Amino acid sequence: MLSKILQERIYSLAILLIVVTIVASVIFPNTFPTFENLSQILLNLSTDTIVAVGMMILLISGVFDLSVGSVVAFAGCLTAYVLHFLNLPVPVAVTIGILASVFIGWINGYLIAYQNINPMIQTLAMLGIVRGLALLASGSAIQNLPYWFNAISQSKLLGVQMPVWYMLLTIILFTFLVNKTIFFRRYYYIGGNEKAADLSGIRVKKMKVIAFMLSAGLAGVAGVLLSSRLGAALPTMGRGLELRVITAAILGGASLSGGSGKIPGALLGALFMALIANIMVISRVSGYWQEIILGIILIGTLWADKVLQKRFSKI
Amino acid sequence: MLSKILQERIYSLAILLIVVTIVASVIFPNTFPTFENLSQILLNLSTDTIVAVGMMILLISGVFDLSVGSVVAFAGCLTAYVLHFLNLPVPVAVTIGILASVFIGWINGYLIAYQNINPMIQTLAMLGIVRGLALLASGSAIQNLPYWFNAISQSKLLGVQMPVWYMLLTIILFTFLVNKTIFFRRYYYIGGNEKAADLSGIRVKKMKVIAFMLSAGLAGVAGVLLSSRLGAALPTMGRGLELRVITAAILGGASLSGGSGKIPGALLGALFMALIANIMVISRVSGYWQEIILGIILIGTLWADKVLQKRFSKI
Amino acid sequence: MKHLQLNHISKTFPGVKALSDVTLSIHAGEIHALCGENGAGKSTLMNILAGNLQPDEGTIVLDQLTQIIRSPQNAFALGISIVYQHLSLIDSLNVAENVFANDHPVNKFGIIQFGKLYEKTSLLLQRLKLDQITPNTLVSSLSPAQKQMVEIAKALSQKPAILILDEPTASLTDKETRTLFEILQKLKKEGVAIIYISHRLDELFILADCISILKDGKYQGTFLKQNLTKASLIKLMVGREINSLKSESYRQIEILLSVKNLSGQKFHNVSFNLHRGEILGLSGLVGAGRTEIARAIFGADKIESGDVVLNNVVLNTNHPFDTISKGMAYVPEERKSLGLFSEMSVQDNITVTHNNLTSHIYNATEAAQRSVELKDKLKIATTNVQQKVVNLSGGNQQKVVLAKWLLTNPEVFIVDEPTHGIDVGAKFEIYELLKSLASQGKGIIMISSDMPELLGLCDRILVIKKGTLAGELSSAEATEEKLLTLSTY
Amino acid sequence: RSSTEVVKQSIDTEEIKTKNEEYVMVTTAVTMPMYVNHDQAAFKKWGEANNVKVSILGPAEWDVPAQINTIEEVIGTHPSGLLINGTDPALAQVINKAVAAGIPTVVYDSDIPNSNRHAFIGTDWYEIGEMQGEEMVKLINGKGKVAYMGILGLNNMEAGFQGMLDVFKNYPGIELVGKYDDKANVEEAARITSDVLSAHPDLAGVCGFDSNSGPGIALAVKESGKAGRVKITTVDWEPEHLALVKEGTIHMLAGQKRELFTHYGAQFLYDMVHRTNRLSQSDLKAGITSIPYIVNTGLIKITKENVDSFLNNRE
Ligand SMILES: Nc1ncnc2c1ncn2[C@@H]1O[C@H](COP(=O)(O)OP(=O)(O)OP(=O)(O)O)[C@@H](O)[C@H]1O
Ligand SMILES: Nc1ncnc2c1ncn2[C@@H]1O[C@H](COP(=O)(O)OP(=O)(O)OP(=O)(O)O)[C@@H](O)[C@H]1O
Ligand SMILES: [Mg+2]
Ligand SMILES: [Mg+2]
Repeated sequence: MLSKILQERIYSLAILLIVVTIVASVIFPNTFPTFENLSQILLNLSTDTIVAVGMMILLISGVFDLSVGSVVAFAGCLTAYVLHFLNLPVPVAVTIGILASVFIGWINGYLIAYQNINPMIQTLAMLGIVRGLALLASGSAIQNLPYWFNAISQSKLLGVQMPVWYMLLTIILFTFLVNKTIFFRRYYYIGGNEKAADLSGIRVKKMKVIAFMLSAGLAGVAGVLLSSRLGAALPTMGRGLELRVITAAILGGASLSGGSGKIPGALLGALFMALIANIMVISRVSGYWQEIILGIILIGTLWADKVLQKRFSKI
Repeated sequence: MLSKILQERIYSLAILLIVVTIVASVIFPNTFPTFENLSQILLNLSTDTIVAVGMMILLISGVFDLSVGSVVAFAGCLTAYVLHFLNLPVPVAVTIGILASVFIGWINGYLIAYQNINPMIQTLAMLGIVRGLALLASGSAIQNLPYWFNAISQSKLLGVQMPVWYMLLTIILFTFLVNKTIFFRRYYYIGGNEKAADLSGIRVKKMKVIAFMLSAGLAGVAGVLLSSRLGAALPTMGRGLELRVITAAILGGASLSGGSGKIPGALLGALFMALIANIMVISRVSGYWQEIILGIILIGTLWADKVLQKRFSKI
Repeated sequence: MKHLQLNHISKTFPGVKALSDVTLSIHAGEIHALCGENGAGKSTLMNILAGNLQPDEGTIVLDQLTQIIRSPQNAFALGISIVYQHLSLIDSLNVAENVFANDHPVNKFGIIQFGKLYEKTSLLLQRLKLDQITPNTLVSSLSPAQKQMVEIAKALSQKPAILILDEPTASLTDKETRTLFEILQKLKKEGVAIIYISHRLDELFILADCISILKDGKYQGTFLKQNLTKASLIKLMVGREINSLKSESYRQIEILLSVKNLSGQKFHNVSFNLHRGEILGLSGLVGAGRTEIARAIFGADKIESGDVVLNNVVLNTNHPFDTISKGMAYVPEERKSLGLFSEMSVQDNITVTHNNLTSHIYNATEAAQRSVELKDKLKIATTNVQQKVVNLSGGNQQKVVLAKWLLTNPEVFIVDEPTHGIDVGAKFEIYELLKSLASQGKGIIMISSDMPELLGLCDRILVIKKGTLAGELSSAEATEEKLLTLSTY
Repeated sequence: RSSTEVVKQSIDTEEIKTKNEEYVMVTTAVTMPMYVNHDQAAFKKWGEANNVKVSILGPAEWDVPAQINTIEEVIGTHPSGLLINGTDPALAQVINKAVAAGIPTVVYDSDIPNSNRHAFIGTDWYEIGEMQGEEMVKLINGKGKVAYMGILGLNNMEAGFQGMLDVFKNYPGIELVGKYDDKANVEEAARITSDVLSAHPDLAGVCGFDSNSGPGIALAVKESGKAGRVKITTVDWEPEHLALVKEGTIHMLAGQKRELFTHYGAQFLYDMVHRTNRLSQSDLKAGITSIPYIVNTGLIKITKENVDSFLNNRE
């Protein structure tokens, strides 16, 4: 039983998160377990998590995308540009922003799957290109965006800001899709053994392209939400997000070699890092030490995970 | 014949480099092909290349290390710290700096190979930790270092600054080792098929740890050289270097899945990117187009490479 | 070495007791055959000898000295070398570097002497009569049979005192098999102890001095070849008689599939018809291009010219998906790299194609049901269908690959070396399976290098030579000799 | 190198210069919106006004060694004048190299005192810190919890921190709750701020030191519903900053007159090249420069009172 739980990263991680939360609540009873703090934590990780879902699907099928951080900025800036300079209605602008992101995903996917260009270089190069485009679109920041656009992220439901709900929606939706639909389950086969998947009648290349489009699309959504939340579109948004997100996904059970990972893992991984950061601030760890301690905790966690697995698989 | 050349990345890349050089020399006759400019290009890529050699060996054996950029900063800052605050003699300080880096490599290697912790997260976490240590060691920057320390990189030989020579030395040395000694050949087996390598009696784990120590050590050397060249140790040195270096290595023929790559490829890959950058400086491509153009060129190159391979493999 | 003694070896894996209290003794200069059903524990026992696995109980005694073999390095040091059932070659390197993995010839400075390396390798290759490959050919460009031979060369390069071969002939054709046997006989005379695992029982009676039998991880005894008949051996292995193939034909007049002037990378203008209920054999030497023809028909490789006509409609396919949905199935030769999702469960492996074709929503309970049914139908030996496929024995893995095609209920089965590494029992089960499929009016194209099975099973046999159709023989006229002549001269 | 050589070289370079005259600006983080909209915009404008060629070069990320590499490569192309962003003291050597090559060299923004630059025009980051400190003291009338953030490890920013801390020294009522690294990233700044807010519900003020700090801090404070109550001072006056001052979330901006840096910086170079004001019959022989040695442009203090005039100026 216990060994089963430890085998599944999302369960072991979930347990760990519960433990951390309880401990933190005991030590910092009147700062940590407050509604404001917890809802704010969720709000702050909503962007990362939405992107992480797309990344998780890519990782399941054995690839990854380094350009998502730039796409976040690009989508936000392009949408803002369309709103501000072309005065198109909000829905249109948002659609344009997201479609443009999907298109970027298509380019990555096509060149990687059909022209088999190395994914690492392809998406790294795209990172630079798209960041540049974001800059060209926005010049500096684009300000005073229409009320209805800002409303997307700034309005609240049950006292919690919308991005949190969008995030949860994304998680639930894709958890369902990946567990229950044949279409998405194919990604496990592709990640498991590409050639075998092909010989079993799975159109591997097409599926990969779709995965890239999907993950870029989600990055686009995240970008729109973020700039709506900021009430401005900054070309500097989403810097270094790609590595944060990949880390979250891997923490959540994915692996660069593909075939493994579950959607909720994306949320749990991001949540874990956010909690640690939050607790460090609450316990007054100074800036210099934060990275060091976060790093040590990350490694320590994975290490403990392995050790426990060994221990209990014996039983 | 031609198809053979195109199969081997280092040859096709070498040819490409020659073409680029010729073209650039024709377009910018009195700025590009000058001795200063060319030696300057080499000097500027010396740091990356030395690190790239270590990364190449890691990639050959199927792993990679994201913490090298931070190690560069760390080694520089620690050495400077030892020189400046403990006033130890230069050789001692340099040794300390490099040994410390090797130790970091050992930690990475040990946890990845023996505790099989995910290399991505392990080295990413280490990136944060080591960057933090560099900050602690140096504050903002350590200035006016002893003359003999600066001499390491600032002195010249045949009118060319030392780091270029160290770089060439590294390349030649490791090209020889990797081609001619069983010890380093093993990394091709490990990267090609880890299980099979193990069955063939290769101590895979031990070899991996050594690879990580080696690459961290080279990053340490690069850090010392860089801070000696700057005459100062900055905690911000080597930011984003890891991705640049991995890109260079992959351009040079390595692949994330391991088993392929040749040492000279590290130099050629770095040289290619340096040439593009230099030409953009000379032709005064304004700053915010650089990334876009570099990205497009990178993708274009790899794509052309694939197309040509297909074309000629048919003949 | 004179004498190797295994005492009371036991090994348990999560869920299975692979070996229980196995005692075995092997002498220098003898060829000691080891046989047993799939999953009997043969490979496990050999992996213990080779230092890849540690026994839970029991000791290994070499010349009166108890040895603990912790790692492959230990094994080499003791003069034990092994040809693994699953290839242990590195595709990205050339033949020479694979053969002398980790013990390249070096000078006194530890510098590799590539000259020597290539000499030594080409000598070995000559010994194995592998004239068509050179020391610097990339392993990735070899056919499975050639890979197997290189694997053997690798083991020989160790100059072993104890040589273990785990189903070496599974992917070999007669030509190489003969060469191998000659070499083994020579080694035997030189006093090497040879442990030989195979599911091809005829071989054992040609080659072995004595035969030991494992059943469900238990030692069944060692017998001199003379004291055994094939029947009695099978009875010891399987625990029941196996009635030989009843070879009635289900061939109908109606043509199911016809291949017209098909040309591709490695084959040119191949034409033939496949009738309903027919089992059509493809024979030929290694590298003849049979697999390529199969892949092309199945839509996995590009067709340069020619047509594939199924039920009188021309298929224009650019992906297996099309052929599968039109009712074709392909069991690839290279089980591990092309057929299986090793890290996934038996259930996921069996249901992959089915899911891909049918509904859009995944129904876990149905998938479980279906896979359990097939597990029982094909007698796949595994604790449960959630077990990872890697943990299954070679034979059972092959059954999993077959099972996944039974779900899509195809009309044309293309099976490439379907009985590689499969025990007699299972082999006959698979023959039965193919027969019953034929009786249901399905068409079957069977690529095999095991001539007896071709002769026993097929209604017609096509011989492929250097990518062209060299001849056709009806089951009546076909004999091993005729097949060989057609495929060589 | 003896001074006479310097003279000869610079004199014969002069002929070329007035022929194809070009002024090159080299910064780091060339794509940072603040740089683009102030420094670079003014520099371009100046170029058009005097119809001389101006070029803007430098790495896209904050990467001092890369800026140095660029300068080195530019020196090889002998521009008429060099305008260098004084990002770090480590620039000293390359600046000296430029000067030795006879290229008029002006440093802007932060001074590089230990170099032979011909002139410096900019501000003292220490003063920026002081200004923020004093304003914050006023805003929270000398007591309460204060947090501050920026990019740790950057020379000018550390100077800024120091300036602020030295002010706070005299106010025992002020409690510093932490120094944080927002990595020039809005999301990061927001995350840190909201964590700090939950840790210290009674937080009085936050000081931000890079251009992404402001928007991030403001976002978190707004989302926690404490806008206006938690006092915010920060640097830069991008549109988003101004908007936030206007709405009363940010209370003071310590702005620099960046347009002046590059406008006058370029003008100095121009005057040097054209010897507009000769003080001797060869200023170089005399070893003097005919331009101001140090110019401090002073700071601008933007609060709710005067923000409109800046806003309108932009729109
Ligand atoms: N790593 C493993 N984990 C779990 N079970 C295993 C593992 N390796 C083997 N087994 C099980 O141990 C039993 C013996 O396997 P083994 O490979 O030795 O059989 P075998 O005699 O070689 O069969 P075959 O003739 O098909 O190769 C099988 O039931 C197999 O499922
Ligand atoms: N495109 C491909 N992808 C993967 N494997 C391939 C591909 N093409 C051929 N192969 C493999 O390469 C091997 C070489 O095929 P070969 O030309 O020897 O045909 P063959 O006559 O089937 O040889 P054999 O007698 O070994 O079956 C085949 O076993 C096949 O599995
Ligand atoms: Mg076996
Ligand atoms: Mg074949």
